[in-house]
Amino acid sequence: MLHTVNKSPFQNSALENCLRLARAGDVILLLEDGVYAAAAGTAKSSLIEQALKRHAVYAIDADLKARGIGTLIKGMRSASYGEFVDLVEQHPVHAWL
Amino acid sequence: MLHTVNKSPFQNSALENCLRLARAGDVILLLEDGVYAAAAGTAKSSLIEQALKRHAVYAIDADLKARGIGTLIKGMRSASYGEFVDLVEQHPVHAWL
Amino acid sequence: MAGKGKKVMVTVRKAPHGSIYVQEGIEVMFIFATYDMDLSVVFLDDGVLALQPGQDTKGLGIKGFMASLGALVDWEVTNVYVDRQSLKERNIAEDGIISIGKNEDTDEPIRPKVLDSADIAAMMAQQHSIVSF
Amino acid sequence: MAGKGKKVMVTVRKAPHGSIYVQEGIEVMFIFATYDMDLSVVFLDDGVLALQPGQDTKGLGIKGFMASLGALVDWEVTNVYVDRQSLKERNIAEDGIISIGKNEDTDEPIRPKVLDSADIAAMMAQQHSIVSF
Amino acid sequence: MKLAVLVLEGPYNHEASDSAYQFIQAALAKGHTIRGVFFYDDGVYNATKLMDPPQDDRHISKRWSELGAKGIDMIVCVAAAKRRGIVENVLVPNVRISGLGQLASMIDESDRLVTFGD
Amino acid sequence: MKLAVLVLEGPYNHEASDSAYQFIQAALAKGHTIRGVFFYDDGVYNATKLMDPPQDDRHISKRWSELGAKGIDMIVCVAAAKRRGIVENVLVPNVRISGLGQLASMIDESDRLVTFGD
Repeated sequence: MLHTVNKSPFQNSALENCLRLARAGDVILLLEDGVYAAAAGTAKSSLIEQALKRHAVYAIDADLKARGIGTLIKGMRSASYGEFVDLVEQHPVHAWL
Repeated sequence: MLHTVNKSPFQNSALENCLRLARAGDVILLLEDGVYAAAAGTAKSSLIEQALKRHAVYAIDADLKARGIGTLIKGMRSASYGEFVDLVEQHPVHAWL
Repeated sequence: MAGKGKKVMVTVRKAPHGSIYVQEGIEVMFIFATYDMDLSVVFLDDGVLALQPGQDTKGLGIKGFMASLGALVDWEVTNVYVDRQSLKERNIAEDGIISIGKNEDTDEPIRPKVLDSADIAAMMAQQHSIVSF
Repeated sequence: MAGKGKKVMVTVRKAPHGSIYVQEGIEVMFIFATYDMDLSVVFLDDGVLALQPGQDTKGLGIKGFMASLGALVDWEVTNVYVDRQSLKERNIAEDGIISIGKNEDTDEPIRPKVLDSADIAAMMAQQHSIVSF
Repeated sequence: MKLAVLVLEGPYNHEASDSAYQFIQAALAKGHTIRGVFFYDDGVYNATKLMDPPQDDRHISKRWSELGAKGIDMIVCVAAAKRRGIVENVLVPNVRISGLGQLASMIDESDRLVTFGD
Repeated sequence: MKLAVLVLEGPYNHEASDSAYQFIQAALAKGHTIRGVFFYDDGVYNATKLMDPPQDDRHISKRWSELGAKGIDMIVCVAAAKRRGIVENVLVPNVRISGLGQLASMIDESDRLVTFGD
């Protein structure tokens, strides 16, 4: 499965909710304000650091750039919208709105 | 000051953000989905239990009823919209949207 | 109809009344139930708050949707689940959640079935599509 | 004009780009600065993310508002503050936040002033009105 | 007391506009004055006369229009409205479009500002 | 693959409709088929031709209309639209109003559903 998360982890529990249900091997895609979870060294970085042990985690490149997020958590991958499409082709999607 | 919080404490950090800044003696008013913080015995009840040591805390009665919240945290008061108006008369307001 | 079409799930994760998502989610359930799909509904996270008993929205000047939720089974929305941990965190008793219909024979109330997160996750993984609110 | 009218504060607590609140908050600052009020602006919680350097929204197909933020001082929005703890939690260096204008004499960049939460709370308590985004 | 009310969210989708309405009714019942209601962000959608809710539901723009008929200044922000397609000829009666400066004036001429949003 | 796209938030206020648009452009560029785009909740506001954003900003309803002109089925939910004042004569070209059943059909006839909202 592909799980999309579009909320800031500092303000909203969507990412935590997602990670509680996601099964090992599921893929997580961060987009919109969700990409703030991809930044290294923040008070919420541990969420993704833990998630990376069980999941591939992507963040939309254009959303990272828009927010000036330079240093990603090690193991995070950035994805273009085209790669987002590829992920959707490979997995059914649940949006954690 | 009067601080209004209208977000569910399970989903959003608005109440925690508010309590971090609110000064002793400030009044907190919960409304809309914010009133879920007033329910006793939940995983988030401790937020208001702690807050009550420094603040008077109100929750809009109509919002509590709409959500079926019966048992309030001890010390919580419910308020009509009319009492909300009285609180506004007594204090300038910051809405923690 | 409990059709044999594609597996489609509706998830409800937002709290009721502060926003319209739960209500518009219910409208989706009602319509989808009339289509040939294998429909399931899951309440989790703040969505379980919609199942709290005794909700009365009159004081807000809005009709609310408790009547609709109570009629899900009548509308053939029968595979309805709720996440155990979400209920627990919100201090909602599993046997106290609202009923979504009645058993035609025994007149017993039918409630959403309480499941562990792992069961919900497994069910989610089997879906063709998931609509989330 | 840095008028001597009523004390009015604009607080920005939401993250930029995922929603329009920061942008429409900036529009409020620009207009309010032309009125006779004692205006202050506070970025806190996710609002501090608007001050992160290097934001470039081209890839989203939107103009963004970094140019506006960089011109706050030109528009006489001069009392601009940011919460220290919010920056820290988000790993944004205090001396790395974007500038909101330049000192006319020295050409030095002017940045929002970093304050402790207690100072912000004290300032908040003195306001006639607070508009929050 | 004299009150300014700011509404930042659209009708039906969020409770904000209902809360604002209930608050205003309570304030009027207590004899307070509403200096004005300002609609900003998605709040501008509150003013469209084209909304047509189910018969057993409240009609939100009509309620605002009725408050306007009582003499309360009901203002929709022009910039927020333009971008969202709220134009002069879709407004309910007793609501007008104007600039953010009106919000500044409303605040200046009120004892309190109360904000309802998301 | 054949895709159904669901948009739940209004234009400008949330990034959802921008993300949906970028996603669809990328899918088309890769040769996939968009079975349809369904606008629900505040998403119905995406379809109004009355929006008039600043000249240097994107025109969101025009973009959707252009996708409609390419033959993509663009549908606004009738119930959500009625309550929000989105009616036939404010729609941009190439977008139509219909019921939630169309969303069911779209899902049934697609390989994947992708949802953008708040």
